[in-house]
Amino acid sequence: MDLNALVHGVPVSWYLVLSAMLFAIGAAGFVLRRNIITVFMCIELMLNAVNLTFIAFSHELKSVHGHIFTFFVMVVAAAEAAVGLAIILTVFKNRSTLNIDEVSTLKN
Amino acid sequence: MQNLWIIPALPLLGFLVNGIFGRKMPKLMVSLTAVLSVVLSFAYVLFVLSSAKSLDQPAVEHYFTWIQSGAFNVGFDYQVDKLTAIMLLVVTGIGSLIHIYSTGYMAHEEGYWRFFAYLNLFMFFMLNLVLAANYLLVFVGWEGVGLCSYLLIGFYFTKKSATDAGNKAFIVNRIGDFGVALAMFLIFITFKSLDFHKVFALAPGKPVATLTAIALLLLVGAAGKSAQLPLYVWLPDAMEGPTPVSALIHAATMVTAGVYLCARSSVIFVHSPAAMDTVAMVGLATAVFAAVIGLAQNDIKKVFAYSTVSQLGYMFLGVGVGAFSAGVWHLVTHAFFKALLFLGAGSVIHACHGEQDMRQMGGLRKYAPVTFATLGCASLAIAGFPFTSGFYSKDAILVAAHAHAPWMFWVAVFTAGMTAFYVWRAYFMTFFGKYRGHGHPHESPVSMTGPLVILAALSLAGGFLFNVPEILGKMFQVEAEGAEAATLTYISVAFGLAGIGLAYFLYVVNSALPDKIASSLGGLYTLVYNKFFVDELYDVTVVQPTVNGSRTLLWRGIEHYVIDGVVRGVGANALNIGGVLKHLQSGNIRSYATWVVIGGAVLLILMGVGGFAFAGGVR
Amino acid sequence: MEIFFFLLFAIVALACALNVVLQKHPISSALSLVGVMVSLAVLYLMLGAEFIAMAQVVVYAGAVMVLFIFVIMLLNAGAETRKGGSITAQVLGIPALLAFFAALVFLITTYYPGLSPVKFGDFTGGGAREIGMKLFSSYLLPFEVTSVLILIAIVGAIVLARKELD
Amino acid sequence: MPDFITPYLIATLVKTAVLAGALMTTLAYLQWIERKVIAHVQVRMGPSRVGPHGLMQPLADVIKLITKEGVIPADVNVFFYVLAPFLAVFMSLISISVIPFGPPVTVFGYTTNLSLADPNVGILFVLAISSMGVYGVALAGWSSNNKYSLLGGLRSSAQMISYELPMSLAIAAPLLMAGSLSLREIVNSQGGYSFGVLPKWAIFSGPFPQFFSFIIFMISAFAETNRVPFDLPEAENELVAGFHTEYSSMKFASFFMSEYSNMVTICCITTVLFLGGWHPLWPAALGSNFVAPALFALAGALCFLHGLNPARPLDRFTLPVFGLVFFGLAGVFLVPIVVTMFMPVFWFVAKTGFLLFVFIWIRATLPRFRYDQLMSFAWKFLFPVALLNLLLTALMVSLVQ
Repeated sequence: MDLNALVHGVPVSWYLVLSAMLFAIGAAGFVLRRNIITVFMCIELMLNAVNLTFIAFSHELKSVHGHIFTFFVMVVAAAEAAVGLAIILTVFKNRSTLNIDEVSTLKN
Repeated sequence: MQNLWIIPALPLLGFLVNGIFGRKMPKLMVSLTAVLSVVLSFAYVLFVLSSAKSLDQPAVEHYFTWIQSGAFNVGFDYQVDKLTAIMLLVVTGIGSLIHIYSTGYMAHEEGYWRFFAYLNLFMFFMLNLVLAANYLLVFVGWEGVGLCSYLLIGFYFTKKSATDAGNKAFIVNRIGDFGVALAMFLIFITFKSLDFHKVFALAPGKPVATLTAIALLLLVGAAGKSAQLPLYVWLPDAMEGPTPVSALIHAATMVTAGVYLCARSSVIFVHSPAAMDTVAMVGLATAVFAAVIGLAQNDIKKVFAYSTVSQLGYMFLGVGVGAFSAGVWHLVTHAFFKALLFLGAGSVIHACHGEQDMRQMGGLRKYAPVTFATLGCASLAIAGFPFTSGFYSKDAILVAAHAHAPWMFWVAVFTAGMTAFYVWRAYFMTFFGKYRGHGHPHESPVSMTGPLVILAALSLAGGFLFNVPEILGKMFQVEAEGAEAATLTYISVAFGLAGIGLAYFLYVVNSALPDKIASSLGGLYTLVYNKFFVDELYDVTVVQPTVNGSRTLLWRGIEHYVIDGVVRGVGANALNIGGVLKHLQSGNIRSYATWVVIGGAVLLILMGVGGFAFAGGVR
Repeated sequence: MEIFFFLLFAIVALACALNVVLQKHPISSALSLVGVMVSLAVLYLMLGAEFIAMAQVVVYAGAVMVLFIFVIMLLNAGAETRKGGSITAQVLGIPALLAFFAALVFLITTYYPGLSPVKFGDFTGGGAREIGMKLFSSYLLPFEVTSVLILIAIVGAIVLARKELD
Repeated sequence: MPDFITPYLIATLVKTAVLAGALMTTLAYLQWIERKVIAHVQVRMGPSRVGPHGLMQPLADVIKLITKEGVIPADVNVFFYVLAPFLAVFMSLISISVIPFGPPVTVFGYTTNLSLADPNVGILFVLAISSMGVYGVALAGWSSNNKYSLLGGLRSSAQMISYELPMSLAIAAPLLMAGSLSLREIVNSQGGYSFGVLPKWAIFSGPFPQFFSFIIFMISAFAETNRVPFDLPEAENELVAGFHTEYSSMKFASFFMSEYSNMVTICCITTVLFLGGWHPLWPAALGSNFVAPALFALAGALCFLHGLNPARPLDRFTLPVFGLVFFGLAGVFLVPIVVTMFMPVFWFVAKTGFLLFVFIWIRATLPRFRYDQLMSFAWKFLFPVALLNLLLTALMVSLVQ
């Protein structure tokens, strides 16, 4: 890596790698965490990582389409959070646990 | 911008209000909403047409891009030109009258709000159809009016015959719609667009074979919607619906959509002589065929239904011989007098407490004078009596047919005679002689007779008030209308008068004779009386094989042995494999997540190994 | 200048993201996630996405995460329990993640090394006006569909939450 | 001089210092003003012991709060307990940075805006920050491990989220008329006068005067800042003191600081959005530049008048001093250079000050809402009305264009 080049700005690939890292961390949380709310937050984290990729490529292509896509992702994420949290409330009420491993049957 | 969208939006609003709140609203509000939405729409049409500068060139209004997928770009566009203007006037004008009429006719029916909601929805789709500026939007209207027609035919859904008739109409129309869909595909492949102006601009340069294929496919659609041979069978059965529906949808507006489509696509048709000939032949054959069946029907609405089929055949004849404007002219005048005939028939049925068999009527001229007079005007018009509306338009078609091929003229003019005969037969059976039914017939309320009077005036004077060929002017490229031949006019009038005279002789002067003739004709009469057994024929050749074939081959054969066998085999194996794999389906979300991550990793690795084929596509 | 701010906020984002996963208590995770989102908003600003950056803060940090915190407070969710478990996740999880991440980074560095560097002010097409123009012309239908989606989500959430009451 | 010290950097530092000093002083004295105003509304004297007319009261309060023991209760979540007041103060102070106080001025040949920053999405920035303000309160309530605090925190979060919606909608309407999200552009779009006298402020003119929007915004602003009549999170008789029950000393004070800072910010935003920012009420040609000297002179004259008939012995000395100060200020505002540079700022501050007075006035006047009333008021009345107003505005704007 030519360090002098860094004076002219940050390479887009750095943003992409950052996004990949965030995504991987989010996925790790999804796989390893047991609290259903934390798992849900890790999903949001992954969505955010993907948004960063959209924005980075939007900058690279000098087009606004990536922003639009991010906008839609945000809106859908907001809707998803509302429904998801309502589901979590219901699950908690029915089973009085937030441990995702205990919520492993589809019966009753 | 003339805000054309307001025209269909008003009935849509009426539909929404009546459809959502109608159940709870008082009848007055329902009828007010329905009637007002259509009348306002009519008023707005008048406003648009009066404020339009010139209608020679279609003024396209783009509202938004509806579908965009690669090269496929369809906008939500409306346009208005002279053809559309005429259709708009007919649809909203007649529609308004029939809405008013319906408030009286349907006053005591269950599901009053439902009826008006459907009727408004129909108006919306019909207006969408005539306003559309591309084929796909036309198709939306096309399907929509089919849907409303189905809903309204089956309006009395507790009656098996009504729901059957609705199904029949729907299924038969599907065949036609299939044709239209194929035609659209072909149009898009050929022209890379579905917009009218683009298609018509490019049409002259395309190979004749392609244009013929498009035109014939469109004809299939038009034949389905406009009840032409061989797809006419649904229309007579459609009379199961309420009479205003028969008048509006199955006489005045929807069934003419096929004619409209042909006239709209005239550019494609004129470049394909073969297709034009097919259209003319189909039209002529339908006209004759339906007229013959009409001779022997006893149900008053059936008589008019077959006459509708026959008159539609006329319009196709006009279109087929190149006289598009004559065809459209007949469309307009037919809308006047056939709507009137049906509304009059409705009034008669209303008068006779729901009786539809003409053998149970008679002598009604004393009981229902207004109906008697107005229906007389309509009958004169359909018989082509001089200077009534039907006279002008029919004459224009006949002259054009003569210029195209003299034999067509003779067949058509003979059919005109038959038309005059059976319509007047119905007229005489209904209004002359002694009353043969039960109860006391009575005249209908003003809300029903009012539209009758207006339509009667239009039937009489509509011909020279709306000189459609003059209005349309140079709209169509080829106008094959021959020189005005007075002789031809005399012949057609003579045939018409002869038909009326024969009917008078047989059903008023000597009313015992028809039965004798019928019995002497024997088998032939039976054949005609049973509508040439076409329905039975279709039943044996198409419906039964389909149903039985499905039952035996598809159900017992393929479904039972092949598919079920495969499924059972898969099931049995799945059980074994599942025994191994069930450990994967732990119900544990984290396990699933792990598998997703593994899958993602494998996918990425494969992409890396595969050289990431789309890497070059970034720039 | 750019490199300094990028590294600063990238490190903050990564630290917060790690914190999301590592913290025992959900409320700590939630607040760390807010940190990630705000740092990402700053990175968006550097990429010229003014509107999205603000929307990120308003929608994610200001609405979605408040909802999370609300639910956590409402359920009084404590640190997570360790009961039951997925052998698959424990055995295969970490290797799969590492493979996934390694493949991703390999692909990025192999195929996107030469992209132009990001300099603040290079791209100014991310304002509200540009996004609004696009949103209400080319993306009108998706936009309207999204509004329907939100409506459905609202109704769904209310139905689910009401069930919780009785 | 190193090359990174640019005029821009110096100007920004100076502006930051001035703004921070002014804001902090304002916050401190806002408390004093509020107490005084409420006292006078209730026909009392208000603070009068520390310094003349209690003018040193804020200083005394600060010293008291700083020197008090900062108790950290036993079962709290220490990290969040400490973090919460910081968050609250931070979020309330930061949005002042995008407020434009006046048109660009030129000092020593360097032209700079009278605002710290002027992002293109300024108003969105303000909304974003204000939406983050919930965290301080919610966290304070939760981390205190006290059910009253928790209830207060939940209440305030719910209230702030609910009232953010009508507030955003009310903001959107003037934005439609201005056609920009930049606060400076919004103020610029309200410059000028129709018929020569009526200012083109959003509240008065445009295709659809934003009067309703203004009212809705003000009501939401009361709720957003947790002020009376929407001060449920700190309803003493129900919740002890709400989310800050467990707080003491400077941490306790920071919540108050954030409340007053929020008030100042939101009044500035109101001024920018609806009251034409720094544009005077009537044109300078008709003498609006003399409003400031006249007001100060009037204040000075009043001080002298009261100094002649002192209510208390000390007033005989203090009031004439204040009178002289006011006369001096009046004189300063007659100097041409001051007029060109600071007259807009005067107008901005005057409008903001008036709005702040309205806040205090309302606090002295109205009783508190019940919680269900508060919620149904936001969702069933304010929100639909704001939506309707937005629709009407959009209609009128599109018709005019």
